[in-house]
Amino acid sequence: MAKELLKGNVAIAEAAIRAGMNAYFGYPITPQTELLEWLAKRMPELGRAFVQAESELGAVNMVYGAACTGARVLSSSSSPGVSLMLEGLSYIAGTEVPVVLVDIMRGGPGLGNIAPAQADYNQIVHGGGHGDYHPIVLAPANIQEAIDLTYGAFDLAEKYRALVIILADGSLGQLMEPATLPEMQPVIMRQPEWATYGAAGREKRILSSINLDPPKQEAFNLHLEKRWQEVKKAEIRFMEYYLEDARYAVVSFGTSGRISLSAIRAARAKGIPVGLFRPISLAPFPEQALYELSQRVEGMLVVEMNAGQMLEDVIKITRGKIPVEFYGRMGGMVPMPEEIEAEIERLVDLPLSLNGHPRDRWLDRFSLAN
Amino acid sequence: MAKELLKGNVAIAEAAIRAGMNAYFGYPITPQTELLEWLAKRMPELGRAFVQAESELGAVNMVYGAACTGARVLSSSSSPGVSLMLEGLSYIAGTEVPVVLVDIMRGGPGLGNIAPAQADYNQIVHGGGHGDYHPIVLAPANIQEAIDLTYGAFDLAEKYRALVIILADGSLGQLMEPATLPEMQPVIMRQPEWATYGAAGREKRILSSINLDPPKQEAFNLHLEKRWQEVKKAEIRFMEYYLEDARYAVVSFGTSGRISLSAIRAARAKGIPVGLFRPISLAPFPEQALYELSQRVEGMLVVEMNAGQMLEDVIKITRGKIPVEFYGRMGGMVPMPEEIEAEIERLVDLPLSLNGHPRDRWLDRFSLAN
Amino acid sequence: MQTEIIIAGFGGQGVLFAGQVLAYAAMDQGMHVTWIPSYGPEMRGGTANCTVVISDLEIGSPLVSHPTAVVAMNKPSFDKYESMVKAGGLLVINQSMVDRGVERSDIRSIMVPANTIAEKIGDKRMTNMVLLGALLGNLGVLPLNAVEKSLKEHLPAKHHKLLPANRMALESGAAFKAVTAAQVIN
Amino acid sequence: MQTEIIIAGFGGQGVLFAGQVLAYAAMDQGMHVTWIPSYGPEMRGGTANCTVVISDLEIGSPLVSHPTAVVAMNKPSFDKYESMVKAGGLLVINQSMVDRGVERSDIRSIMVPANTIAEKIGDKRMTNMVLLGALLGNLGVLPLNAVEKSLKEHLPAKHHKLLPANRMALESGAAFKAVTAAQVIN
Amino acid sequence: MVQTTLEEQIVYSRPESFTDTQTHYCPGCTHGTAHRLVAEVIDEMGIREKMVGVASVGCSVFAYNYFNFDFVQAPHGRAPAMATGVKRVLPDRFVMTYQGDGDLASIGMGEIVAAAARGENITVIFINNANYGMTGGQMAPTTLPGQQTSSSPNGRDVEVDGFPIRTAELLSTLDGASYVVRRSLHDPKNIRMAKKAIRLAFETQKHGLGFSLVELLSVCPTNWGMTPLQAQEWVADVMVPYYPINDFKVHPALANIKA
Amino acid sequence: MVQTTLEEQIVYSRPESFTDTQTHYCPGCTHGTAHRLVAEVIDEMGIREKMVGVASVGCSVFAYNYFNFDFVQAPHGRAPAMATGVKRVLPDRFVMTYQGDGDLASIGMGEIVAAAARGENITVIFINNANYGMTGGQMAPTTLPGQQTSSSPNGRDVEVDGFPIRTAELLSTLDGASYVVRRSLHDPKNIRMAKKAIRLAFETQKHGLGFSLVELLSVCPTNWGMTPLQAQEWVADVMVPYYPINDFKVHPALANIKA
Amino acid sequence: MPPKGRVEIDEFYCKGCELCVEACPQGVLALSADHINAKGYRPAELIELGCTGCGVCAIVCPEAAIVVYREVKTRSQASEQE
Amino acid sequence: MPPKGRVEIDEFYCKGCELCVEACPQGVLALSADHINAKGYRPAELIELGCTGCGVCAIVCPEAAIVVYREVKTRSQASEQE
Ligand SMILES: Cc1ncc(C[n+]2csc(CCOP(=O)(O)OP(=O)(O)O)c2C)c(N)n1
Ligand SMILES: Cc1ncc(C[n+]2csc(CCOP(=O)(O)OP(=O)(O)O)c2C)c(N)n1
Ligand code: SF4
Ligand code: SF4
Ligand code: SF4
Ligand code: SF4
Ligand code: SF4
Ligand code: SF4
Ligand SMILES: [Mg+2]
Ligand SMILES: [Mg+2]
Repeated sequence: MAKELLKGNVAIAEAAIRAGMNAYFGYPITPQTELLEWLAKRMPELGRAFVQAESELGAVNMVYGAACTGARVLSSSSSPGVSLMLEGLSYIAGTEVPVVLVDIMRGGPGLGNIAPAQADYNQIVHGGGHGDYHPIVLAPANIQEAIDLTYGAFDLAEKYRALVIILADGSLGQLMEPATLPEMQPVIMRQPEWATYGAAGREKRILSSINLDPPKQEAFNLHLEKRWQEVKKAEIRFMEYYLEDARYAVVSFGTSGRISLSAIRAARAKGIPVGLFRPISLAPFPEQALYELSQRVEGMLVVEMNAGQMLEDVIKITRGKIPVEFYGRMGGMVPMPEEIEAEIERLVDLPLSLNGHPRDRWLDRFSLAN
Repeated sequence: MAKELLKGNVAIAEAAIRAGMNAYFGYPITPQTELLEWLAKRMPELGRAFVQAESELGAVNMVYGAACTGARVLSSSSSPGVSLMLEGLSYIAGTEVPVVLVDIMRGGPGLGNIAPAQADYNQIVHGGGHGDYHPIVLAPANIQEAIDLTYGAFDLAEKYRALVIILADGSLGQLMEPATLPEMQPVIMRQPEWATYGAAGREKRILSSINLDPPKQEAFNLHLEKRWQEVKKAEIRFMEYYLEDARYAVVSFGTSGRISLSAIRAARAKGIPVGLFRPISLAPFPEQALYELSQRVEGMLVVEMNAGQMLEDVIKITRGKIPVEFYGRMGGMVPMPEEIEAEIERLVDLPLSLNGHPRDRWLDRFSLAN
Repeated sequence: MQTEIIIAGFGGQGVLFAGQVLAYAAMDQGMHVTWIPSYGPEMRGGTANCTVVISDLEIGSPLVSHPTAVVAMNKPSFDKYESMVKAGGLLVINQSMVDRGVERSDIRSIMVPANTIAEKIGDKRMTNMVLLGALLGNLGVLPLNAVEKSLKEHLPAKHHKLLPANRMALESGAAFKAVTAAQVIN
Repeated sequence: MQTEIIIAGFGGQGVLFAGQVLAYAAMDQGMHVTWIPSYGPEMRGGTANCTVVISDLEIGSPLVSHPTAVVAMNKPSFDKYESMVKAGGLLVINQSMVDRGVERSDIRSIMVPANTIAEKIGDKRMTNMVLLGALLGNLGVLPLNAVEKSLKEHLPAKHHKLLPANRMALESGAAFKAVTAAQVIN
Repeated sequence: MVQTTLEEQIVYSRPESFTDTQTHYCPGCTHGTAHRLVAEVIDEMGIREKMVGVASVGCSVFAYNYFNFDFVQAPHGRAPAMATGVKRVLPDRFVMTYQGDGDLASIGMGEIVAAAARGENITVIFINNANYGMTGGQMAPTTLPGQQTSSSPNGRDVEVDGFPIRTAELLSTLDGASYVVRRSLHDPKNIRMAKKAIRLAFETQKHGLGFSLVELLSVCPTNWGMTPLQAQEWVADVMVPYYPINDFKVHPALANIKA
Repeated sequence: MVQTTLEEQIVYSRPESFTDTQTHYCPGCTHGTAHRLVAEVIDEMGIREKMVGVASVGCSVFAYNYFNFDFVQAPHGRAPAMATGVKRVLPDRFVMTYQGDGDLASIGMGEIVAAAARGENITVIFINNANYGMTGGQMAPTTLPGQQTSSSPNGRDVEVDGFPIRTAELLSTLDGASYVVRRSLHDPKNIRMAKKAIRLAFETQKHGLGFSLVELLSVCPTNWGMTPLQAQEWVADVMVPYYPINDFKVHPALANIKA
Repeated sequence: MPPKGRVEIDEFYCKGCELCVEACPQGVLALSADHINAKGYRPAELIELGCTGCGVCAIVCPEAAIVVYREVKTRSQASEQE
Repeated sequence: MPPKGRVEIDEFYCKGCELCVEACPQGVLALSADHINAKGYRPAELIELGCTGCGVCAIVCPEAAIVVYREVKTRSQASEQE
């Protein structure tokens, strides 16, 4: 198919449409609003359901309800709005209904601002709602990837009866790039064997997340954990750039990942053997691949648009065996390639150490500079 | 002062009263409700403010508002209710107002059940609301500790202008033990130099979490990170039991920590040199102490009432240098000392390995058993 | 030394209160003690139980799989807990509510027609105290008068008129002596 | 080879559209391209800018500190971006909106009285296209007719009547030739 | 030839829309009565196989065990949003939420108002029992002035705790609401009226007229500390005066529909 | 001896309760007018130093920059809850929330109803501009039938999007609400009436009578795609008929209080 | 002559709430004096003649525990239609 | 004779929205024909005599940009009070 110049928010929305999404429920919030606005126009055109909910609480529970029928459903929001969805997301996970959520992160905490950020990594990947559950989290770094991940997210959600979160930041939402949209899938009403759509000619069904009896709840938790093991086996995704001969590696996801790529090219141009490891599936995280990489390189630089959240995972995975450094921008600031390039040069030039915490070193440097 | 036989929920509520709490705002949810009910009676008696909010969203924003005036304020809830508070907590952190929150965890995800659990460790310690922020998280394991931590939490919150969360589980809420209540502090209206209580005779003040300009937000984020470094230096708390001569260590917090103590005594009685490391401050986490301990022992067993959340932190901190095993109960199940004792014996008897993930091994064992 | 006691029965039988009385008494004797109820679903009905652990050390687990002693105030509790009592432990049964004897021979047990006794004392609500008396009289963890003292100290004044009945109940219970199953059979 | 272009000006000057036209043309030429706007506070007003990166490789950062070329459509943009242009880069200035000359001597620059030209063409809205013409005429990253073709293909049909004016604007702009500051001073 | 015989007929039996499950409700709790009326109406309308129920959080959380049709279970207060999700993708199904007063009028006020304003074509069965039954009898938005609850131990003080919300009246201000009435479950006459209202509510949905809600005054003997009979009297004597039995909004098109 | 002279007096100047800050509002936006009226009333009542304002999320999020008194800023929709927190610990201060229609009537409906029901002794200034101004003009609960917005591109379709909420009417059903009125800002006469209402709202608070709210019809020229003058006309012609200017609830005790 | 009826109360569902007892216009219901069901409740029973099959008990029963029977006159066309 | 007045419009605040221009009963206000303020707006100005100091412009101004003056008769007691 021909390439089109597409804006992130619109591309994601349209990819969901092409995936046969039956219904969308959302609430306006910058920098995600264009996604909702696109669907406000397109969904009724196509005879599909679009509801601007009364709030993010409303939206998450509408997708919850619609997902219970077996429909393909999407919601989207940005950081503060996602915080309001967490009870609902925990219920969704606890009921095992497939839902796709797009989170276009902005600067925080609190009302913060509407500039791009990656400061909800922990919220989405580790913390978030209450109880033990695991969403699949996919972090695109460009428009084509955003399209492809969104398009595939529905299948993934249905395959594992899981919550799939597309985690991007405000700049990806605003970015335009040429990309190819997938084919339009027919919109059908699925009736999976667990769904509640009226018990005509079959036993009635119940979808709920309650198990007052702890042993039953524990059995359910066990089931979720085992299923997560399967997901871990099958759904790891990441990209490697210039790593074959690299002695240093930058680890970075999403927008900061692609910016790092520019820095790496510049550093390579100066003869520094550095490459990029860009996780796409943040959950399940490409632990094994990163660990293996850590065995091959002399040092790693983690770059994020937050105060070092994925950093902790990288430290854990690399087991303190190789030096890790960190560079972050916060509160809606986006790092420039030059800044990252300078950090790569520091990595190469300065004696590396396994002691202390990379965040503390970064904070010292960063405070001086600011 | 004389000891009294006190129930966890009541003890915490009364400790907050003694600490001079000006106002409480909350919403009923089992297994935390008795805390609210106690204050429904006591606060009006003492001429202090008590409001049963319309929801947890209402409650968190009421404490937010009251905290802005400089008042000592408390809210409390349990897992699903806390999920609803996360936007508000992020705002509170983003505004730097001191708030104390009690979270009496129950089984999840979703509606789950009302039995004790520790499955919100990640939510409270790492994830939770959007944006980079750090609550101080304290996990009591007995009633006296719950009282003392709650009593001190207000000072801590004010010292760092931070959110302090008392993280306990349903069984601690229901447990009765003899304990001593602290003295009643006079209830005063503090007027700290940042608070908004009417601009009589001074410049007006604004309390907000918004910084539309990313560089300003970044400077604020930096400030939060630097302050967190201070907290990390000054506010680490943990307990050690039988660790002087231990060759094995159990790492466990709160209720599972005290249950582990019974198992350890039983194992010691069989001659196994095992001790207990019980973190009290989960954030800041006693990283250094645990790391040093890991240098001294041959293996560690992490015990939690969840699927292994603190486990990941222990793995990170011990840098994969010593074998770590895991034992967990989920969904409202509480481990019995015998189960933990058996796990300790496994640790001693079986060949330990640094490969694979302790959670995977546990899941294999656990699935077989269930 | 640690003693673990589970008291179990129907909701209205004063199960939780009996446990608390024990806990108060232990506290007043300067011992470590924990009391923890089973807290059921968010709705009413069904059975209740509580676990009391008394020790001279800081108490680890407030819950136990194999308690030193169990007071079973009704049939379901008897059925559920008989097998759990620690070998050599004590099982106190409300004979008024059960229709079978003790099966295990490695524990001590007492059958107390507690309802009947309580009714004789003139207050059906004393059933739990009769059984508590039987427990204390055969366990040796706390003297009977420690419990009486605690009742006096912690019972709200308006209930003090019940103290004589309580004392009578405790004492009538304490008069029962534990036997082992072998003895019962014989 | 990678070329980075920032186009900046007031909200109503067609800054974002000019960038998109560029991006479409690059796409149609089979090149990698990114377009990203500055997206301001949740309320109106102020200045706007966008960054277009054109490359023959997968593009890393869509944002740059030192662009190859800048189109400054007003005074604040001129002031802000002059220092940022990469040494040897190109600065296209809307002369109609500024009151000073270029200071740097290590870049090439063009002063285009774009408002005046656009008005001459008969459509004030063509200012952005005049400047785009000047940019393309001096950058060599894309041929002028590529842009014209893209305009035809991606402009909604109802706007096709503007195509001749667009072409004229682009060509008038392209007629301006870049100089270095030294030349300007002389 | 016509012959007249006396024949025994079943005049009432358990509705088909019920399962053979004992409820967990306390003796005399009229949650059960409300369930029964709903089940009867669904039987009569023959829509059991087209039903999707949405249970809420409260004593009725397990409603899904008692009704013999598909059910989902919503987070506290959010049933109307979940119902919206279901209804929007399955417009030809019948969607009902069953919510308590804490659920609907406290934590869920935002969702119910929005659903009513949207004219969401769903039916809401709203149980007003003047307290939070499930969590042990705390004050609800519907708790009456002076009423003692576990979180208003000295009785609801309107100066501090505010005034009870008359939910049906409030929702009837919304143009999207087509059928909003209050009924009571405290005696046979009122129960009969309640059933008619439930029928009309489902008819509202059937005819695509939009949002329908039946508020039902219901007892909570356990937390009120009363016998079931005393509780019924309390409804008649104390609740009904504050919460009048009335039709607050009836879409004109309903005039032609018999219930 | 009496002498008559002509002397120039200031009959109007910028209120003291304002700071010397330019607003970020679009030209002609009557958020500014509402601010000014509030500031004037606060000046006249002499309560500037006792004020604590609660800003909400919407175009007025920066209200705190323009008023010269203490201010806090609430999460989207939660201003009434924050105000409750402030008021309960400082009952002798004046607490005001300033909220848009998206903030108050959509995401914040639960909080405003609860605060009104509690009779929370606060004053709410509620700006109904029939859309979400700040995020670029999406449909609000107050958007009129047929009105085009960026999320109802073909005009609000009541069949799908539901009906606009008349907030003042809805809140006036609550016993805890003591003063609930609607006014408009589209011409001098209405602005004068609006000011009187704002005064009465603060008087309600001053006399401890409970919850007060003034709904103000306000323009959003930018997102409506109109000039400020056209926008004022649209208010008069389209909004006022749907949202009548009226007193919906006035506590009897207010009769004796002059505004 | 009042119609003749009877009720069957399923003790599996009955919780002895007494609502039917109170509501029965004929006063023919009572809680069992001696029997306790599996859940520990004294179920309601028909204790006297005189049930009219009016169904009021069923209307008030929260547990749908009651089946009501009534004798009704039926007119049957004896001759077959040909 | 109508009262005499005048207005001062602070261009720092004015956004040229024209509401005052439209509202002025005397029609003595207009947006500046040539001047543009720092924010890029044409501020309102008093363009003619005839202002009565009625204050209507100030009532409609969303930016509180207008100060209104009016000449009022004052009666002063010339003799001092003793
Ligand atoms: C988010 C959340 N908050 C609180 C609770 C605890 N909770 C469970 S039921 C209930 C109240 C139910 O009261 P109501 O809706 O009146 O129903 P009833 O039991 O009276 O029928 C509450 C507060 C919860 N489960 N989830
Ligand atoms: C939780 C949350 N959801 C969404 C937003 C995005 N948001 C900001 S302002 C706004 C709407 C404001 O509209 P309104 O209250 O009508 O105020 P107006 O701007 O029209 O005055 C929204 C949805 C947010 N900041 N937080
Ligand atoms: S607690 Fe109240 S509402 Fe709940 S089942 Fe019992 S009587 Fe009914
Ligand atoms: S967007 Fe609308 S509401 Fe917001 S400032 Fe502009 S005109 Fe006012
Ligand atoms: S059917 Fe009527 S008469 Fe017969 S038992 Fe029931 S209520 Fe009484
Ligand atoms: S009303 Fe129903 S549940 Fe109650 S006693 Fe009668 S048959 Fe039993
Ligand atoms: S004061 Fe009156 S007359 Fe004077 S300019 Fe203003 S509106 Fe016009
Ligand atoms: S009303 Fe105010 S802002 Fe508008 S033009 Fe007049 S002075 Fe300027
Ligand atoms: Mg209720
Ligand atoms: Mg608005």
